[in-house]
Amino acid sequence: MEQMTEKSKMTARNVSVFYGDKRAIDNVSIDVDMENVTAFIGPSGCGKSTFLRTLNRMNDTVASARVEGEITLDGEDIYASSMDVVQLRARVGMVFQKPNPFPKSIYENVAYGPRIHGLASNKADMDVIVEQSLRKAGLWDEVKDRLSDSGTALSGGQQQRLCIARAIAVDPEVILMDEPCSALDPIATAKIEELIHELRGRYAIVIVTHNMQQAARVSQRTAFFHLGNLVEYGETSEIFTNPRQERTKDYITGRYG
Amino acid sequence: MEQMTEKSKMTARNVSVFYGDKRAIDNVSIDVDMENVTAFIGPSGCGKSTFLRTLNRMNDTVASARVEGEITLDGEDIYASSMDVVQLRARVGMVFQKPNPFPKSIYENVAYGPRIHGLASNKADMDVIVEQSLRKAGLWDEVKDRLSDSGTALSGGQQQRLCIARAIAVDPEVILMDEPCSALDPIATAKIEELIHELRGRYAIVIVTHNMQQAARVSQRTAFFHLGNLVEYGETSEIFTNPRQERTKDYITGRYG
Amino acid sequence: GDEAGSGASGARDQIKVVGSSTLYPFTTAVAEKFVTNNPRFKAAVVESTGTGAGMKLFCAGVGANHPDIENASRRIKKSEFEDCQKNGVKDIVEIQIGIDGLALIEAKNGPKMALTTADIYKAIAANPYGKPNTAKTWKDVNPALPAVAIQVYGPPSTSGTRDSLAELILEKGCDANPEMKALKSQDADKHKDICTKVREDGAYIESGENDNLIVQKLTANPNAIGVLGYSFLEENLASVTGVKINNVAPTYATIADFSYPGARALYIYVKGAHLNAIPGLKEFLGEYASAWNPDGYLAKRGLIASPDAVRAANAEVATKLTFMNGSDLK
Amino acid sequence: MLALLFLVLGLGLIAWVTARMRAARFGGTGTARAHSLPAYHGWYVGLWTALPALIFLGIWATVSPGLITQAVLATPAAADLPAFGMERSAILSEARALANGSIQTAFNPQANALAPAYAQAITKYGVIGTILALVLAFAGGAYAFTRIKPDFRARTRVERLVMAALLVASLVAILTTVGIVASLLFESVRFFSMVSPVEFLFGTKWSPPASNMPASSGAFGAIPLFWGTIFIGAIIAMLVAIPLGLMSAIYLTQYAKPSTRSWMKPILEILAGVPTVVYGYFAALTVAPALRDFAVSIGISGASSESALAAGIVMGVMIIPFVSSMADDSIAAVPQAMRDGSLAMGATPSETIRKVLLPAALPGVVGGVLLAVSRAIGETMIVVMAAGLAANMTANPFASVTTVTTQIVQLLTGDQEFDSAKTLAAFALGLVLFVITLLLNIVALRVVKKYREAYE
Amino acid sequence: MSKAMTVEAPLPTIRAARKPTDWKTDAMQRRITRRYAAERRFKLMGLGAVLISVAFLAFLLITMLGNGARGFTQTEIRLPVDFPRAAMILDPAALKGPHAEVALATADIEGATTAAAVAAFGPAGADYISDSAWLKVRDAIRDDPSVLARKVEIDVPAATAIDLAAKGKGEPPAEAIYKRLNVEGRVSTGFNATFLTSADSTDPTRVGIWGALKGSLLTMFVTLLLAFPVGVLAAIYLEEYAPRNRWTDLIEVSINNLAAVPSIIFGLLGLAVFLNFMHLPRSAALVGGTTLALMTMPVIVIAGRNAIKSVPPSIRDAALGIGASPVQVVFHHVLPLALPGILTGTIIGMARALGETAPLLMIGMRAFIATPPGGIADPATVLPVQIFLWSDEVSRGFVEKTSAAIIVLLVFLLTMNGLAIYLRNKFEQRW
Ligand SMILES: Nc1ncnc2c1ncn2[C@@H]1O[C@H](COP(=O)(O)OP(=O)(O)OP(=O)(O)O)[C@@H](O)[C@H]1O
Ligand SMILES: Nc1ncnc2c1ncn2[C@@H]1O[C@H](COP(=O)(O)OP(=O)(O)OP(=O)(O)O)[C@@H](O)[C@H]1O
Ligand SMILES: [Mg+2]
Ligand SMILES: [Mg+2]
Repeated sequence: MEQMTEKSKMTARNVSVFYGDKRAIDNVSIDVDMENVTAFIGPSGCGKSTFLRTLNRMNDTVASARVEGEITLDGEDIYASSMDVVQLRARVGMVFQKPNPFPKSIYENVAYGPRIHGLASNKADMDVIVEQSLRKAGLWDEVKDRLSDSGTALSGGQQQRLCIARAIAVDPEVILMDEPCSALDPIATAKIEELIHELRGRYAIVIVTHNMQQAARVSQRTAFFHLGNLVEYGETSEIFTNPRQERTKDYITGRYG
Repeated sequence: MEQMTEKSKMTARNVSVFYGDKRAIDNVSIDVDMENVTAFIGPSGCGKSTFLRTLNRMNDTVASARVEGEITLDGEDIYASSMDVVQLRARVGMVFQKPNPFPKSIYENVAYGPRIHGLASNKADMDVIVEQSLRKAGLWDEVKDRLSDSGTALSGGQQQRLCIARAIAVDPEVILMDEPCSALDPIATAKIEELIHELRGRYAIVIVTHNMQQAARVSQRTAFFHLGNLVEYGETSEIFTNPRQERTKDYITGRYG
Repeated sequence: GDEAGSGASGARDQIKVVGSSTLYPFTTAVAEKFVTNNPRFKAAVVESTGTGAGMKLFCAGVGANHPDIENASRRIKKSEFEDCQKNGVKDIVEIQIGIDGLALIEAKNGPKMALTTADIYKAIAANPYGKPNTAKTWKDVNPALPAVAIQVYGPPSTSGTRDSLAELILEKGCDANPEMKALKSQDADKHKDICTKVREDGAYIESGENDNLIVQKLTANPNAIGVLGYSFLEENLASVTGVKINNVAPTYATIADFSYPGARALYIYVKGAHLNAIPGLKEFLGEYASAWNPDGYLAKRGLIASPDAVRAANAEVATKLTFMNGSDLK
Repeated sequence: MLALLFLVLGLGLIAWVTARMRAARFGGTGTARAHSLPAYHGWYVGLWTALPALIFLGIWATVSPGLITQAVLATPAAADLPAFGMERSAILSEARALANGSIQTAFNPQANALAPAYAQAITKYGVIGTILALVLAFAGGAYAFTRIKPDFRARTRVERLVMAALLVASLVAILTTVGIVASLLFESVRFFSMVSPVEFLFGTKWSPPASNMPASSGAFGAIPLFWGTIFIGAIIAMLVAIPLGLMSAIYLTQYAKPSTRSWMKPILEILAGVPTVVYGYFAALTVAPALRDFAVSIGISGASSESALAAGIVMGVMIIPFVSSMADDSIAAVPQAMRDGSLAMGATPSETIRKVLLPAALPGVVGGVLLAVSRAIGETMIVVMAAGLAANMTANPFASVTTVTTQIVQLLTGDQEFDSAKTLAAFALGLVLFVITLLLNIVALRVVKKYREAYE
Repeated sequence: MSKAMTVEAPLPTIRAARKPTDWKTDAMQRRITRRYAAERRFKLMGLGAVLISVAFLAFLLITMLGNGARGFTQTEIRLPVDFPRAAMILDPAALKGPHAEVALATADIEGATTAAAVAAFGPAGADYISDSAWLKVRDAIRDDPSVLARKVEIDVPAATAIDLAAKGKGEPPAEAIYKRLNVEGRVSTGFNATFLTSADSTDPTRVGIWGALKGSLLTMFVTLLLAFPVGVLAAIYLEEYAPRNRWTDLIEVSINNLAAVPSIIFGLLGLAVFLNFMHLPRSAALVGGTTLALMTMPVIVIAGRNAIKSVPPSIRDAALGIGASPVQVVFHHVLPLALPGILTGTIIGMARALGETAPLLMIGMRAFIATPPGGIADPATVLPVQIFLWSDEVSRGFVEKTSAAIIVLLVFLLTMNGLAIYLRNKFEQRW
C-alpha cells in the first residue's frame, strides 16, 4: 500500500462500503494509474466487484449501499456533491462480467454513449467515432460489413469486445472491467486479454478476475482482497512469486483451484 | 475401459443418451464398485451430469431424454420395465450441485426418505436413523441441539452435508454426487471431501467435478468425458500422471485454469 | 320437473314472475304486499327480463322450472301464443292490470312546448310522409313552434315503450295525412315503415328505459324532450313537466281516459296449469286485483288504473281464472 | 340417504384402517420390504370399498325417486290424481314431503292420501338401495383386500387414480371452451340464416327493427357497434390507460423508493379490484354529467350525457393497473445488465428508460396493451350503465356511441320476441366478441412469449 | 509473468482524428443542465401518473362514501298510536297461539297506522311516514300484545322525502315538514340496522342488503367449491405431469383464452348450457356460482401454475433423488410451498367473481327477491346485481342505498384484495 505515486489517475483513501449494516469493504486505500493494468483478485464475495463499482459510483444504483472514505479522479473527489455522476461515468467507463450489448444495432450500441453526451455534431463525426472505437476494440474487421445487425447477434467474445468499444466510444479516462472474461470461452478470453494489453497506457485499466492465471497474464499490479479487506497490493510479479501476507500465499498456492 | 471386474456394483454397457435428436452421451461403458470412489471429469457440457443422472434414472424427469444401452445395479437392468424407479432411487442416492435441503426442519429433512419408504416403524426407530445419518454425514455435533430448525437456515457446507445425510438415511447402496462442492467455500469443501473419504467402502460413490485437484484428492478412479465420449477411464493416479489419450493430457495440463 | 314419472323436481313453493321491466315495480310491490299479508306463503321472485325474453321463458313449458306469470308491457303476440301452445302451455289467463302512460316531458325551465302528434311524427320520423327528414328545429316542423333544435331522448328499439311510441303517437301523426291512411290498406309494410321508423341522425337519442338518467339529462339540457313512462314524470314533478300533445297535458286523468295519446295497456299472463300447483298463485292474483284501483298502492308507484269497466272485467278474470283463446291476437 | 352416505364412508374408513394394519404387518427391510407403504394399501382398499358404492349411490339418487313415484302411482290411491303433469307432480312431491316429514300440512288434500304409499315406497327402495350399496362396498373391499401382498403395487394404483383426477380437472377447461363455442355458434347460425353475415359484418347501419315493424325494415350492420367498441375501449380508454399505466409503472419500478413502491403498488391495484358495476355507477352518475357540463360550457352543442368519453375514461382508469403491471413485468424482464450498461455509459435514468429499457420492453408492453384492449372491449357494466344506445359512427368523444356488449345486454333483456333475429343477434355479437378477444389474446401472448424468450 | 502477448498497435491516423473530450466547456455544461432538466421532467411525469391514478381512486371512494354513508342511517318519526281507538279486529289472545301470523295479517294494521299518522300530523300525515311504517307497528304488537290496550309511541321510518330532508338533500316542502317535526322532537336519525339485516324491497326505507349479501356468499361458496379444486388440480397436472403434446397445448390455450374471455360471454354460456340445456334452476346461486366458477377457474390455474413454477426444481430433484414418487413430490413438497401463491391467486379470482355482474344478468339473477335465499338452489341475487337493480330504481330514496351497497361491496373486495396482498408479501419467497 505504499506505492502511491503522484501520477495516480484515481486514488481511494480509507474507503469502506456498507450494504445496509453489513460492511462489504473495510478501509481500503488504493491507487490506479495509467501505465499499469491493475487486477483485483480474491475469493468470491470478498468485495472486488463492490469496490470496483464504487470507482464510478455504480453503487449509487443499489439503494442500500453507502460509501465512506475518499475517492478521487484526477484529484477531484468523485463523491463530492459538485461531482456530476453522469460525467463521472462517462470518464470512468465500465465493462461487465456478462457481455450486455443493448438490443440495438452494432452501430447504435457504439453510438449510444457519444449520442447522449453530444460528442458528435453530425453523422460523419459519429461514423468516425464508431469506427475508431470498434477498431480499438479489435472488432472493426469482423463487423464492418454488418454494422446494422443487432449487437445481440454476435458471439459472446464479440459481444464483450462490442461492450468495450461502447465504453471506449465516450472517450473515457479509466476503464473498469468486472470479470470480463468469465462468461467467455478460452479463445474469446485470449482476444480480450490481448486487447487489454493494447489498451494499456491509453486508459487506466482496472480488471477484476477470480482467475489468477489471468491476473498474472494481463496485469502489472495486483490487489488481493479478502473478506472486504485489501490484504496485499503490489507488483503482480511480486505478489505471485513472493507474497508478503500468509493469506495471499494460501490463496495463490491455492489448495482450492 | 478394460478394468471391468466382477465385483462391480453398477455397470453401464454401450450407453448413449439423447436429448431429442441430440446425442449427449455416446456409447459409454463404465463400471462402478464399492471399494473405489469414481470421479467423472471433463469440460463443461461434455455430458458428465447427463451420464450420472442416467445411473438412477433422474433423466426420466426430462421429457426429451432417451437412454440406449444397458445399465445394471447388482446385475439387474435398471431400465427394465420390472424395475421400480422409486426403489431404484432409494438404492442409488443422489447429492446435487447446489445444496437443496427441503424447507422443513433438519430432522424432517433426514426423516423424509425413511418415512416415505417405511423404514422406521416408530418414532424411536426414526430418531435412531436420523442420528446415525447425521453422524455419518459429520453433521450431528453441529446440529444436534437444533434439529427442529429449518434446513435452509444452515450454512452452505452444512446444507450440503445435510443433503448427504438425507441421502444416507434411506440406506442406499450407491451415492451419486454432481459437483457437490462447487457452490461451497474452501473450508466447507474440505469437510465434504473428508466425508467422502470416510464413506468410501460403505457405499459405491460416484462424484462429478470440474475441479481436477478435487478429483485427484478424493477419487481412486477417474473417468474423463469429452463431447459425450468417455475418453479415458482408469486409476486416478495414472490418469493424472500418465494419461494415455492426447485429449486427456490437454485437459489435465489445462491451458484453461 | 318434467313428467310425473321423474317426480324429483316436483314442485316449487315460490311464485316465479318474469318479463317486462315496466311492470317490474308494480309486480314487485304486489309481491311484497302479498307476503306481508299472507305470511304463510313465500315471497315471489320477480325477474326483469324484458317482455320478449320473459315470454320465451313463459312459453317454454309447464313445470317447476318454468315461470308462472309473465309481465308484459304489450299483448302477447300470435307467434308467441302459438309457441306456448306448442310447448304445452295451453291454458293462459290474460289479465290487464292497468295502463302505462307514455309521457313526453321537458325540463321545468324548458320552452313549454305544445305539440301535436303530427308535429312529433314530422320531427322524429325517419321519412315523414315518405321523404327524408331534414328538420333541424321544431320551427322547421311547424312554424308555430320555437326554433329550438330537435332533441328527443326516447326508448331504444328493443323496448316495448318504443313500440308504444310508434303505435300510439307516430302512427297517429302519420295517419293525419290521408295519403298515408290510404297506403295502410294497400301496402301495410310500407305504411309501417314510413309511419313508425325513427330517424337515426342524432335528433332522436335512444336511451335506456326506466332510466332516471333521462330526467337528469333533461334538467341539464332544457331544450330536449324526453319520452318515458308516466311514473317518472310523477316521481320527478319537481324538475320536469309534461309536454302537451294535441292540447292535452299528461296527467293521471288524461292518460286513464286515453285522451293523452300515449297510453298503453299492461298485462300479466298466468299459466293455467300452475294455478293449482303453486301455493299462493291464485291468492297472488287476488292481491293484484285489489291493488290496481285508482287509490291502490300501485297508483302511488305510477300505475294508471284502467277504466272501471275494464277493471271489473279483469277482476272477474282474475277470480274466475278464465283462459284466453288467442283468436284475436296479432 | 345421508345416513347411507356416511355408512359407506365409514366402511371406507374401516377398510382403510384394516388394510393399513394388515400391510404394516408385512414388515421387512431393505430389498425385502413391501413395495408400498401401509397407508397406500389402506387407500387402495378404502377407495375400492367406498368409490363403487358412492358411484352407485349417486346413480341411485337420480333413479330411485322415479322408481318410488312409479310404485306410488301403481297404488290405488293414485288413481284419482289429475292427469296433467304439473299439478300431478306438485301433489306427488307434496306427498313425498309429507312422507319424509319435511312438511306438516299440504296445500293439496290429495297429497295426504298418497303420503302413506309414499312412505312405504321410500322405505322399500331405501332398503334396496342400502343393500345394494353395502354389497358393492363389501365386494369392492373384499376384492381389494385379497390383493394386498407385500409386493403388491398399491401406491402405483392409488397414484394412477390421482393422475386420472388431475387429468379430468384439466379437461374442464376444454369443456368450457367447447361449451362457449357451441352455445354461441348454435344461435349464431340461426341468426345468419336470417341475416347475411356480410351485411352483419360490413353493414354500416345498426337499427334492429322495432317489434311492430316488418323484419326487413331493420338493419343489422354491426360496424357502428364495432366502431363504438373500439372508440371507447381501444381508443379513449387506452389514451387514458397507456400513459398513466406506463408512466406509473416506470415511476414505481425505476424511481420510487422500495418503501413507497410497496404501498403504492397495492393501492393502484385496488383500481382493478373495484367491481365494474361500481365504475359504471360512478361513470353514469358522476363523470358523465360533469363531462357534459364541461362540454356545454366550452360550447360543444350536442354533447350527450352518455358520452363515449365518460365511459372511455372510466374504463381507462379501470385498466390502468392492468397496463402498469404488464409494463412492470416487461420492464423487469429486461435484464438488469442493460440498465447497468446504460448507466455506466453516463446516461441519466430517464435516458436509460427511454432509450434502452422501453425499446427492449416494447414487445412486452405492446402485448400487455393488446391484452388490456381485449379486456376493455369485453367490459360490459361500465358501458351498459354509462354508454349510450345510439349506434353512431362518430369520432366526437362527447357524442354517444354504443358497444357490442351494451347491445348484447339490451337485445337479451328487451321486450322483443325471443326468437327474432334481434335477440339472436346478441349471440352473433357474442361470437364476434369472442373471436376478436381470442385473436387479440393469441397475438398478444405470442408477442409477450417470444419476447420473454429473447432474454431467457 | 507473461509479457509475451504485448502487441504495439497505436493506430496513429485514427487517434489524431479525435481530440479528448473536454467536459468543462460551456456547451457541455449546458447540455448536461438540459439533460438533468429532462430527467426531472420525466420523473415528474411518472409521479404525476401515479398521483392522478391514486387521485381518481380517492375521488371514487370519497364520492361513494359521501353518498353512501347516508344510506346507513334512517330517519324515524315517533308516531303516537292509540290502539284502543284504532278499532282493530285483533284479539290479543290470538297472538299467543300458532295462528298469530294470520291474525296479524288479517287485522288492518296498515289502516290503523295511516289513521294514527293522520291523527297525529294532519290530513297529509300519511305521507310523512314510510309505506312500510305499519310493519313496525305490527312488530311492536307482536313483541308485546299488551300494547293493544294502550296508547303508545312507536318509532316508524319516515317517508323518503322526509328522510332526504333530514339528511339535507330534501326539497323545500319536505324540509319545512321536517323542521316542524324536528321542533316537535318527533324525528330522530339513527343507524339503519334494517339495511344490514333485510332483503330487497320496493320501499327504500325498508330495503336491506342481507339478501343480496347472502346470495353473494352462497354463490361464492359454489364458485370456490368448484373452481378451487379443479383449478389447483389442473394447475398441478399442467405444470408437473402433462406431456408436451397437442392435447396439453390445447388445454393450455383454452385456459389462457378463458382467462381473457369477456365475462358476459360466460353469461351466454350459462344461459345456453346450464339453463336451457341442463334445466338447472334459474336465478339460483347454484347456476351463478357454477358460471362464475368457470370464469374463476382459469385465473386459479394460471396463478397456481405460476406458484408451482416458482418452486425451485432443486426441491423436486431432491425428493425424486431419495425415491419419492412424482405424486409424493407434488403433494409433499411442491404443493405446500406453492400454496400461498395459489391462495393469493384464488382470493384475487374470487374477488373478481364477487364483483362480477354481467354474466349473472344473463342467467336470471337480476330478480326481485324479498327473502334471503335459504340454499344454493333458491332464487338469489348478488350484491353487484343488487347495486345494478337499485341504480335503476325510480324512487329517489334508492340513490343513497345504492351507494351504501357499493360501500359494503367495496369493503368486502378491499378486504379480500388486502388479504391477497398480505399473503403475497408475507409468503413471497425467493430461492
Ligand atoms: N446489492 C447488495 N446488497 C447487499 N449485499 C451485497 C450486495 N451486493 C453484494 N453484496 C455483498 O457484499 C459482499 C461483496 O460482494 P461482491 O459482489 O463485491 O463480491 P465479489 O468479490 O465481486 O464476489 P464474486 O467473485 O462472487 O463476484 C458479499 O458478501 C455480497 O453478498
Ligand atoms: N434437459 C436438456 N435438454 C437438452 N439438452 C440438454 C439438457 N441437459 C443437458 N443438455 C445438453 O447435454 C449436453 C451435456 O450436458 P451436461 O449437463 O450433462 O454437461 P456437464 O458435463 O454436466 O456440464 P457442466 O460441467 O457444465 O455441468 C450439453 O450439451 C447440454 O447442453
Ligand atoms: Mg463480483
Ligand atoms: Mg453438470
